[in-house]
Amino acid sequence: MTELNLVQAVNRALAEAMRADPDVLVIGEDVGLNGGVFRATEGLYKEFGADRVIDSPLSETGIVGAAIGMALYGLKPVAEIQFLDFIYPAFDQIVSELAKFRYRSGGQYPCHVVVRAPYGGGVKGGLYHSQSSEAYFAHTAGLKVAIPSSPADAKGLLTTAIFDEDPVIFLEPKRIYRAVTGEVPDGDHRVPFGKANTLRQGDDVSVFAYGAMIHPVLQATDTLLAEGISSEVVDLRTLVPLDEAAVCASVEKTGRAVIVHEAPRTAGFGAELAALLAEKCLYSLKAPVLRITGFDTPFPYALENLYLPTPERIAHGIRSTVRAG
Amino acid sequence: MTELNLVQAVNRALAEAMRADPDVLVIGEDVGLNGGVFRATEGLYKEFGADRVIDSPLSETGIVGAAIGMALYGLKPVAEIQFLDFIYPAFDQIVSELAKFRYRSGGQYPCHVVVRAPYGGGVKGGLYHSQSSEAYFAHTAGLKVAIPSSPADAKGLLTTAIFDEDPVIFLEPKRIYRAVTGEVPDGDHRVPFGKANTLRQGDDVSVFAYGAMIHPVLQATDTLLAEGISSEVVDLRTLVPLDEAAVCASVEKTGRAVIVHEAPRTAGFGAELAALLAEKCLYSLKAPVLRITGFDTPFPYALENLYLPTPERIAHGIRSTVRAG
Amino acid sequence: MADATQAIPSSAEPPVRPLEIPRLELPRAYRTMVLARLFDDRCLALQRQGRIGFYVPMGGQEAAQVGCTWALDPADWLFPAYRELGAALVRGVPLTLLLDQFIGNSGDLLKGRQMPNHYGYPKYRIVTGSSPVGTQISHAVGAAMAAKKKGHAIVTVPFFGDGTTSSNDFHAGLNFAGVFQAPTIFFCQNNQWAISLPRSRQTRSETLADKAVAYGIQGVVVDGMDVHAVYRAVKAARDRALRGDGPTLIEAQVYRFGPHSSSDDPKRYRPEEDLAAWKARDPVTALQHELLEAGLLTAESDAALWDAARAEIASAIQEAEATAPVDPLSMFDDVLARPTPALEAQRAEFATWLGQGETRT
Amino acid sequence: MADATQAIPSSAEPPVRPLEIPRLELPRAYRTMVLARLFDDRCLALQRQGRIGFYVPMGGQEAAQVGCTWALDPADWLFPAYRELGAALVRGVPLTLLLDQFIGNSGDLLKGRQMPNHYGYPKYRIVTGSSPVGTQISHAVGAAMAAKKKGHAIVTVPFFGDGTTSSNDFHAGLNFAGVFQAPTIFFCQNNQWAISLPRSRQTRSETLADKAVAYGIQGVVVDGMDVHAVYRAVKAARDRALRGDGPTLIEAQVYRFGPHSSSDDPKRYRPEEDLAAWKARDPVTALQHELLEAGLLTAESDAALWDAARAEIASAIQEAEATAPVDPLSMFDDVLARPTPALEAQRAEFATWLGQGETRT
Ligand SMILES: Cc1ncc(C[n+]2csc(CCOP(=O)(O)OP(=O)(O)O)c2C)c(N)n1
Ligand SMILES: Cc1ncc(C[n+]2csc(CCOP(=O)(O)OP(=O)(O)O)c2C)c(N)n1
Ligand SMILES: [Mg+2]
Ligand SMILES: [Mg+2]
Repeated sequence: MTELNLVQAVNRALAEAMRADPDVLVIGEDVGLNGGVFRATEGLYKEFGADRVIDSPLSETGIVGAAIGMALYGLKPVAEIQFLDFIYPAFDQIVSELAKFRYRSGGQYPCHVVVRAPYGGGVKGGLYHSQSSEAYFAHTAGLKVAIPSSPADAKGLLTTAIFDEDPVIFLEPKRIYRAVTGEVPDGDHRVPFGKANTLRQGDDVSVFAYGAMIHPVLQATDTLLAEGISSEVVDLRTLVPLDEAAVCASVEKTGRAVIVHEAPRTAGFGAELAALLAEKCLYSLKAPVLRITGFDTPFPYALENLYLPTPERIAHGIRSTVRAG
Repeated sequence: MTELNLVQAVNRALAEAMRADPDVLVIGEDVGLNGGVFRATEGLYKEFGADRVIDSPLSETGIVGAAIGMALYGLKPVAEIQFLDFIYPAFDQIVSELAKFRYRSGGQYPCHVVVRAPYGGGVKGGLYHSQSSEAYFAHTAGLKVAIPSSPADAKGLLTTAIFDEDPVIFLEPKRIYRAVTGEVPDGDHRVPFGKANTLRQGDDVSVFAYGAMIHPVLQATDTLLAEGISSEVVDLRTLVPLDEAAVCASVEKTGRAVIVHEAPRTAGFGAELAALLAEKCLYSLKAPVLRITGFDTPFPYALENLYLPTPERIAHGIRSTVRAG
Repeated sequence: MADATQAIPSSAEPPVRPLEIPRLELPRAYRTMVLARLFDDRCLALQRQGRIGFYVPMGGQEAAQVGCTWALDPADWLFPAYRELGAALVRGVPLTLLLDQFIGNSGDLLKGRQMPNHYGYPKYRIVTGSSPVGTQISHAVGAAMAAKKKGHAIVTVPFFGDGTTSSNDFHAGLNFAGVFQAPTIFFCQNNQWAISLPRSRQTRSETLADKAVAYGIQGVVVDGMDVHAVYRAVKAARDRALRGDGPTLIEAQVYRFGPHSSSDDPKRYRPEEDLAAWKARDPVTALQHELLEAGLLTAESDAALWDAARAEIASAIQEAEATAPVDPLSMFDDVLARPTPALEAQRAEFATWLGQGETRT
Repeated sequence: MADATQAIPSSAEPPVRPLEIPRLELPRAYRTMVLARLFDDRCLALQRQGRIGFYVPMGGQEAAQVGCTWALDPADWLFPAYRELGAALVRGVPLTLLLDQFIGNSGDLLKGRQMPNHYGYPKYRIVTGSSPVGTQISHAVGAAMAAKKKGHAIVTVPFFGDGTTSSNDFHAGLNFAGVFQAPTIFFCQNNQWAISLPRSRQTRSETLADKAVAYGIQGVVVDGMDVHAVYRAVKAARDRALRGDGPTLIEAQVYRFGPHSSSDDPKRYRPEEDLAAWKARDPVTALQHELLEAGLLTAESDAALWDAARAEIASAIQEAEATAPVDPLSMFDDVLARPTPALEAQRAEFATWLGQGETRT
């Protein structure tokens, strides 16, 4: 075990995977000498050289397109998109190509690329350095979507992603890159996909979240405990595959559900969770499902702290859900 | 009134808007001499010339990017994307630029572009000529999303779109471009955004759909009427703005909801509808909400008729929902 | 993916003029062009008869495709667009396998997932294409970078049209190839049209090969109706790439004799005279005359060759049309290596529903 | 958007040498460069002090930006990236307005929505930029096509860096401009770096201006440290565009003196010697010496000019920092012309919640 922050854990996962397997490589903007703008690839260039830590021209289209070609040829590329907000030039490659290669070829051409991107708000990044667009990828059949909320999960989920057989969109909550530290297992630590992590057991309400939002959620539920409200906090870890069983089991137990994410509400991933409950757990629900989310606006700059769900707003929502029925 | 099919109604809307306002123009691939690969722009090149019916190079990035620039300068461009499946090279322009210009400029730069695209399955188009990706756009704050299900709505909604102040993603169900005909009002016919159309009144179950799916839904509900099941069929017409009031009112009346769309289920627009019900109408729901949708796979070629919801599969779903509670 | 077939039989003849198609291989190259011509025509006819759902013909581009692929090694990777029947035939893809794909039956290795023409097979080093144009270009560059890293002496070859030079991936792919000196040959078949848009309206650059300047790589214009010229250009580009001297953009100037696809009507936009002028330079006829003159073909052997090709096609069609349809539940496979719980449930539910035997459309 | 200010005062002096900056305008151009230099340095300092959240400095690019914008008409539309302070100052955007944007206060016409540097104002014909690089290039082309269609004799000018030549919109925008002969001047400031990637690793083309060949348009390399050279190139390009002779790609070769942004540490990747060599050609100093020699400036008037600029900056900072913060509920405005029912409800709920006075982070 080593105490690391989240971005160090990402770095550790990359370094160890690259040591373990010569086919693993990193490609992206400023990932080389500069070590990535968030230092996620710090030290890799020195250790593995320009052939495996590839500083690319300024083209996300090219980064993902080339990574797909490398994967087809048997390498295991990890592409870094500098901010998730800049993934759209690669959207065609991701949605039309990466997600569909295995299917369209009848399984002849699996295409395993990991696309890593720092995402989410809370760093004074405004419209274009703050977005949470996980729903686009979750809706795209053929992709897996993983989002760690702790350093240990960052290493464990990223290692799983790198040695998976499928394309993975790996979203790193940059707001907690350095703000959150924790013990991280040494060596080949893997966290399986599709297994949610119940961070708090509780009886009155289930709270579903992922990524950076886990932390204000825990602050809120810890506060509410003093008020006598017992929340079960479930960290989804991967949106695809989704641990439907854990989601349903929790709500069958508590009878109430609150969903928290930073992305705008309309057609966000929270909608999928609420829909799942409306389909599979309707008779267990004692109160309306509540989504506490970013608003249906682009991400604002000056007011980001009002835009993002806070412990207070989350606590308020949980409280009213528990009171509702 | 004139009897037209859906693509003729689109063509009529374009021609009349262009006659009414010299700032309206059309830009896209093969929209000129060729009249569009589906003939939506037939005759326009001849009537309005190359300056207003612009055959563009093969770049959706350029089509939408240039259209945005034209809109900023005060024109009203209608961009055609040849198939919705080919919109992804323009995704950055749509999500980062078109959707955010008004907001990011504090209202100084509204940006009104209509992006038209034929969409959906049923034409033997396989993975890349069949997609329904409306959820991506519905999740993107700053865009409106309109989808007609009849020739009259095609003309009325498109005319509204062209003279709106906001960017509109206008999705045309190509499967019924010619298969569906109907009376279309002559002259300046506009269908307001945000007003759903209740096509059938009913008591036992509410069925929500849009676009091409309206037709198998009506087939199914008409069949079920003979079995004594009375369905209320609500055509949403615009996903953004969504007529939440109509959705809730219908379910408060019937107590049951079935949602039908072609897109894959996970995080599709149906999830938003189900979430809305789980939030706002929980206590009215007598049975689990059911989504009848495309499967969580890319769109297949040979088996598309099994992939797409059929009247039989829809009827089966409605029947089991009514029996469930 | 280690089982590439030796689609181009190695010739006993020593390579005296290394940039020329060996003389003894010419009849086989000609036969491949004839087969492409006949099979292509026949497939468009099958589409017209409703026996396949869609078709993208390649008539006029036989010399470009066969000349290019002939100059390559079977281990080189091809990244076709959708019009590269000639390349597939050089690689030895069986007609039946192609037809299985066009029909989307249970013999289709793509499992009926894609529209006709979008085939690809690891065995033949042909990567399955998609419909969005250009995306294969950067894949080819990535694969070339990977091959170089692994020390494999191969090149990758993306095929694309004049219109596709406007795509995002053309720009990204060529730029990456220049920067990383990827062993890639960008094979642009300028057939003068992108559906209805003529070459002159696609871009104002003088030639498409000129665009190589923007990436600091070699650009070459070649007469795509001349199989020898194409072969030479590709062979030289391949040598250069493997010497480590970088990628090449080749513009093969050809003409699309038919419609853009079975959905297109070129009469709406294309002047008849243009077509006639180019048809006068039909690449199949040109090679036929050359071989007859060179004594590598006689009127009789030629007639026999065409007949044999026709017979081969007829029997392949018969075989493919007799093959069973694809299994409905296979639709749920291959999304990921293992299905998500959601998809698993959808599959199970659908299987039950199918089993109920209710009327299905 | 019909209220463009006359930011460049028209000179009484007749244009004897139409491609040169009129002699009497030079002191004003110099003053603008000095103001840009001082204000830019000061803003980076404000960021270091936590008084603004982020900053993108432009030191080293003063001559390029001022020279370019000086050669334009106030009615011409600018599409900046994020580093174009010099252009904004030529257009006469008040320092306070810029600072309001950097702070995101209630004086910010962008309503606190964007990170610093992403300002834009119809009044000054400066379009609000976004962060994704390159997207403004095709906007500029579309706007130019629109202006041409409306018969307005203006040009549009997208600004972008060397790295941005790799973007999708560079390719699409220049190609459209070539095909439609849009009156656009593509003003590329090659400051030798895209964050940590040097120009030589961005693309293998010999110059960036060479890329114009790919689009059949004019390409020009110019010394971006020389305000006269830049002015001449832009003036000539503008004349050409308005004559109907098409767009121009101008590569102004400059150097970024500071970090990429306030988040960047160039010591990690940039050789000190390079910086020193370029600093020896500091464009502000160069023009200073020239004006002193030409007698258009004296040591005293120069000192006064610098002092006045410093005072102007200090008072603007004071004013902007005293301006009230942005209204929380304004966050919900301007998504669409009118909010959707969903957003309306979110706003109402949030307003209630704010009114409850619970602790907020
Ligand atoms: C991104 C994208 N946009 C539009 C289309 C529709 N489309 C299919 S082929 C084609 C023209 C391609 O022209 P070219 O590159 O010259 O190839 P050719 O068909 O002539 O061989 C177009 C516009 C597409 N397939 N992909
Ligand atoms: C699409 C996109 N990808 C990545 C980034 C992150 N980024 C911001 S500026 C920059 C470098 C831009 O270099 P250049 O075009 O030379 O402009 P300069 O900053 O040097 O003026 C990068 C990679 C971005 N803004 N947009
Ligand atoms: Mg072509
Ligand atoms: Mg730069």
